[in-house]
Amino acid sequence: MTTASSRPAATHAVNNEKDRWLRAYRQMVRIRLFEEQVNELYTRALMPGLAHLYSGEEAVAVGVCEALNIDDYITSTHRGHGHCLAKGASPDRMFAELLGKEAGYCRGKGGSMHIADPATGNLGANAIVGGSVGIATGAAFAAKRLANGRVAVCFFGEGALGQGSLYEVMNLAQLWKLPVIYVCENNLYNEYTHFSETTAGTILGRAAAFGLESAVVDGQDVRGVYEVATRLVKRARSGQGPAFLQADTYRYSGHHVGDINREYYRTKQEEQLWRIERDPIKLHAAWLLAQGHGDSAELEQVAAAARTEMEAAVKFAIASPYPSADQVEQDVYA
Amino acid sequence: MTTASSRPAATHAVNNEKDRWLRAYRQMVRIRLFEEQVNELYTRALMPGLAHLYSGEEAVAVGVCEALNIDDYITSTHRGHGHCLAKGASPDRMFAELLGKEAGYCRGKGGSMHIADPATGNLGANAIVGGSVGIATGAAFAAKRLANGRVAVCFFGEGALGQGSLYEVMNLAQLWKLPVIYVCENNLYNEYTHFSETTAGTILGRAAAFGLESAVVDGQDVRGVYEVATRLVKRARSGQGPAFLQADTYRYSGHHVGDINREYYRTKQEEQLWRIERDPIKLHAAWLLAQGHGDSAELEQVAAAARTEMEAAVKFAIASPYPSADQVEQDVYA
Amino acid sequence: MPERAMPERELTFAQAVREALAEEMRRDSRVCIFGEDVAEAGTPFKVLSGLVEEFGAERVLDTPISEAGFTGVGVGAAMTGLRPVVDIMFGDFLTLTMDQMVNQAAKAHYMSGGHWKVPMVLRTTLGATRRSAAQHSQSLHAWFSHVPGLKVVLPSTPYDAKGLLKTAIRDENPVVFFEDKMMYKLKGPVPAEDYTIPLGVADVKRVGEDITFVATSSMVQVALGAANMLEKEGISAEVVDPRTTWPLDEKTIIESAKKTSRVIVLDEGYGRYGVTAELAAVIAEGAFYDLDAPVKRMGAMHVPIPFSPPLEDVTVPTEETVSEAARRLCNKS
Amino acid sequence: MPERAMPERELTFAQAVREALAEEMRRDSRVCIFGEDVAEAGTPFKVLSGLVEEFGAERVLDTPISEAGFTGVGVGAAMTGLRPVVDIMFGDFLTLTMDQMVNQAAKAHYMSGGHWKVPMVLRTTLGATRRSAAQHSQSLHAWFSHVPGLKVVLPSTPYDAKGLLKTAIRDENPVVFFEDKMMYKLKGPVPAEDYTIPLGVADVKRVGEDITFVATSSMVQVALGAANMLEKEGISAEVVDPRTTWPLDEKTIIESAKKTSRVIVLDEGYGRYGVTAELAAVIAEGAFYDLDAPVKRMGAMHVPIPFSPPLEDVTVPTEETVSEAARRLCNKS
Ligand SMILES: Cc1ncc(C[n+]2csc(CCOP(=O)(O)OP(=O)(O)O)c2C)c(N)n1
Ligand SMILES: Cc1ncc(C[n+]2csc(CCOP(=O)(O)OP(=O)(O)O)c2C)c(N)n1
Ligand SMILES: [Mg+2]
Ligand SMILES: [Mg+2]
Repeated sequence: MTTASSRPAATHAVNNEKDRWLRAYRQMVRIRLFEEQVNELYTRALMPGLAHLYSGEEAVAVGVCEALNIDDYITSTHRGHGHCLAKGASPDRMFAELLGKEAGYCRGKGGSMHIADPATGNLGANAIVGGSVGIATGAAFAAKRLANGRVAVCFFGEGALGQGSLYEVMNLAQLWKLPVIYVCENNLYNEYTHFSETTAGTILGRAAAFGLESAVVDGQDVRGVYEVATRLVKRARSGQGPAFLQADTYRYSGHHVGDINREYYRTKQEEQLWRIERDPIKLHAAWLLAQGHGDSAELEQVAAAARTEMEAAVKFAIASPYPSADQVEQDVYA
Repeated sequence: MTTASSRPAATHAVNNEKDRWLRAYRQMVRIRLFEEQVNELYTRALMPGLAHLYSGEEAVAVGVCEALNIDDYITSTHRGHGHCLAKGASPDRMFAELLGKEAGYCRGKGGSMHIADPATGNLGANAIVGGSVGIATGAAFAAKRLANGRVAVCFFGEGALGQGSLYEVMNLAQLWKLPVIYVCENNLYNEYTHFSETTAGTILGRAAAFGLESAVVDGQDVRGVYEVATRLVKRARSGQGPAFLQADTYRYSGHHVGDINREYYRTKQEEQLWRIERDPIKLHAAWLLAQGHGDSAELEQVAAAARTEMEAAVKFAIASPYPSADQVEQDVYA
Repeated sequence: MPERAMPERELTFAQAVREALAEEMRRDSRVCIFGEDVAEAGTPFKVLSGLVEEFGAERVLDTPISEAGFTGVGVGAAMTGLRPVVDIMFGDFLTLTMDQMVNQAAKAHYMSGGHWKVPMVLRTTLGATRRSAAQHSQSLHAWFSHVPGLKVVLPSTPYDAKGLLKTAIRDENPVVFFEDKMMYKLKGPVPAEDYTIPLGVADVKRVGEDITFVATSSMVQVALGAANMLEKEGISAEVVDPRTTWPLDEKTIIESAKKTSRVIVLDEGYGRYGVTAELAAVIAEGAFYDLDAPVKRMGAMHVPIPFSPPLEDVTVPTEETVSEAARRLCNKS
Repeated sequence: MPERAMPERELTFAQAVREALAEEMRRDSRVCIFGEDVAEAGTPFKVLSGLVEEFGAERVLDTPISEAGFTGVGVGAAMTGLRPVVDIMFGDFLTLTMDQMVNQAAKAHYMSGGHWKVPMVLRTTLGATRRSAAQHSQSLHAWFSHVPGLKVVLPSTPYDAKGLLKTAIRDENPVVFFEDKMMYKLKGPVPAEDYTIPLGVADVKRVGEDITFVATSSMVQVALGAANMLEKEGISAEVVDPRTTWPLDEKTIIESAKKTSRVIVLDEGYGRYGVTAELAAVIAEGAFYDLDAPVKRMGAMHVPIPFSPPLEDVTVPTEETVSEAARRLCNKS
């Protein structure tokens, strides 16, 4: 069900700059609109459990995944819808998964925090903070050993810097020169706590200590993210080893959809500032217009198409059946 | 049973430089002779199990512990006899523990890898590599909260740099400004593997990444170790936070007493080089003589006394009874 | 002040936990709390709301997301004069604390020949049916119950939660305290005055004659509901709550089994190599000559907990499945 | 070549393990090994000696002391085309791998709706009496047996070790493989030709009539020794070795219990909430109407393993204590 348009760019012929950056725009808009639907489903009590929205951080997933091939690997987090879409998953099967339906990517067994998709190299979202750092590193190990030219990208929030296993695998990756890129999405908060209260020293220093190539990038600038990611991916693919990318960004909504009253840990002003002045979609739109890569009508058209796509996908998911209860004991063992 | 002479210097009046450095000499010699007895006990099949000798590394434990008070805390490792003695434990009860006797520090329940002694602030040796990093940090947390002016020293081998929990607690210690000093004894080998094969990047970079004050010192130079340790301890005690000390050193013997054939992982030449040119006891003796802090006879006297002490301690241990079998179920719960 | 009859006070399970902590923190300045988002946020479950305001940021500390690290800090702090209460948000994250709890906390007293003590409490959660999927729904208390040196507490009511938590904090040993996430809003009577409940004493939550339910934590409420259903059908069920899996009050459990001759053991963890196995084995041995039928074990289905509601709902025993099993055991279905 | 009668070949347990690995590595280039000191050192137990020489440093890799990290690497590598055999030197260090094994390896297949597979083997050790004290003597296999998604193997002879390890490597699921450290030098017949042993099939190691010993790993040898002692006294003991705690061959175990009516279950892990609990519960249920006496459980004494020889020696069942328990159960003491 993966649509051609949803695949990462690198596997497609991108004829020119304009195409590339319009694609990036479309991908970011799709993620934003996907998340708006998720919030709607939650508010209307149509979605079981909770979800962690990626709105505000779109440029990170899109900038990185546009630098990847379809068969490159990613691992994702509890805040994983953006990575999943950016890597090429279909919103219909994603929504179906979020509603626990059989048509979902995990046949309803995974839900929002566990979407996985071999067809797009998605090794899975992970509800354990830092839980996938070993998996991504292992995928890079396999890629190197099998010499299949793939790279692995490990997405995680800055909260995962608290998990010691990250340092264990960065050490290994550097010793073994594995093609893995650790992408730290620094959205300033670990749940309800500002990262400065949980993070001593510096973020890049954590990677440098293990000898990893490292870089920091404005995570609201999709072109900037793409550029650095492309360099690090190329480097990894050519056998020069792992890298660490810090992308500074912000989540617009609560930690999860139910986190409504946030004033005790961050101000409305701060939120407004990011939404108004640092929105990755607005910033990119302005650039596209300034470059003459499209006009307002064209961009509105992209958004309209994405809206239609997401509405149809939600409809599909709602109409889909639940798995039958006897499926509960399937897939425990392969 | 702790003898006055075995206590760390800082709790004693050390009248002058000469006293201080003669004490340091004596402590190193005591450790060396203790370990020789251990090897002997093993060879004569009098000791159950194995032991990891500290010979060659004496200047680290002594240099650091001489900078501590008797009620400061230490945590130690599988290679822990040196730390234990340097912090003030009595050899008789240590040997008794190594032989599994009731008079041992742990009533025979711990053995070589678990000697602990509240009277000298020894929170325990630990057979899990990196297993005590949390404990030392917790002791520093308690010291800060109780404002009792104590500091905690966490000894570990460079192999423990592989354990992620070290980075977790260094982060915490720096955030909370805890009086803890992480002492990394870099003796070049993790068991049978050279540390360069297991350690990417740099050692000090690992501490700097978390904002810790850090320093490297020649671990064969007891005065150098003492000097830096004194500075870091003072800093920690006055509330300026944690520190990391890398001490470069070497273990003369095998990883454990049974590791006899070592050529496949290190050369005899390398061993000889350290033993002959870099021996901490010889180096310090030469300095003492050069400074006129004693003559050969005095130093030989120190060694003779230590030898007598160790022989008596071994005798004590051998003559001591085993715990009775009914003690096996005691001390599971307090 | 003149005495007067007070209406029985009701608290939720979460309030009972909070009150226990607040009272112990007032009583003993060595008690402190740390974990992720425990301070201003009061945990995602809001169980600790208000504590940082009363006791300050020196005694209620937010940590980085470093379960292994701060659990280890708890062990060391407990050895050196504090009485830390370490908060592990979801019981699923206990996986990260196993070395500190099992190789350090549980063994320090014994390995040191009784010289060091580790008076710490590890508070965490268990339970499924919250639509949280496989990594946020586990009940892993069997692992800790397996380890000498640890005590394991599983309260099933607000009253028990408060009394047992206070005892756990005062205990000289490492205690792992499991709270069912789904029970936080459950209300029940909790007296205002100070009380504690000893560890290792089971509570007969309901007296009955025909069948015994030995149930823990969340399953106690399910057992009580099933007992009510069965009552109407003329089956009288006794509900025994061990309250702690270690120490385990074998005597009370076995006595009830001997009395009724039929037993169902209920625990929300996986049965296999889990709590129901131990309880069933203890009963099968202790009441060997009195049982009319094999002990029936009911626990989480042996699958990772699925997200999808119709799947998740069948993984955990319910009043219906329990009463049906009871009917069958009593030959009444 | 003409056929001729070959003398039965004997290997030690360690050699059998090594041969299984070498054969599978020759057969399948995806198989690789990593862990601490597995290459030139061939592990501290020398079990892997020679493998790096044959297969090279790309397939036999020394790691840093990072059990959590490299176990996670194993999970990811298994998902993406390799068949890693991860080496955890002492079973006590499994504490550090729990998150990767339980929250990741065990669940990836299910959580992904069957899309990803994790064909990895975690090899490790168990067993006490080596004078290694509390942090190097544990037998923690009950924890993994409790977790759906994992398989758990406990070979008790060189023959079983080789056949089961080959099967484990070919299995599409994460398998935890426990080797008793004290058994590495045990010799036994191992045919030279390729063979595998299915997981989930118990082996009757000795046929008997009066009593059944259900024993795992190290305890199989103890049970066999006890059976020999009892033989002379006219008590005929059957020894059943489940070989895998999950999947578990309940049928063979229950049949033997029904036949002899008396059972002792033996496992070197702690009994409480452990393997003997599950086995006892399964037998008590399955052979309920045939048992003449309660199932007797024997395992490690519920204490951290002490260092001192006279203390350590009483923590583990021996031929003497087992045969004495059997006599009592058969009313012959
Ligand atoms: C090991 C573990 N500890 C705690 C949690 C609970 N938790 C879920 S998300 C989260 C915060 C994560 O922050 P960050 O990594 O910055 O990601 P973000 O939510 O900001 O994207 C926490 C503590 C968890 N899921 N896993
Ligand atoms: C968690 C853990 N993994 C592995 C081991 C086995 N082991 C014991 S000592 C050792 C090497 C330690 O090297 P290092 O930390 O440098 O200390 P050294 O022996 O050199 O003093 C290893 C791997 C262990 N005890 N604990
Ligand atoms: Mg964040
Ligand atoms: Mg070393």
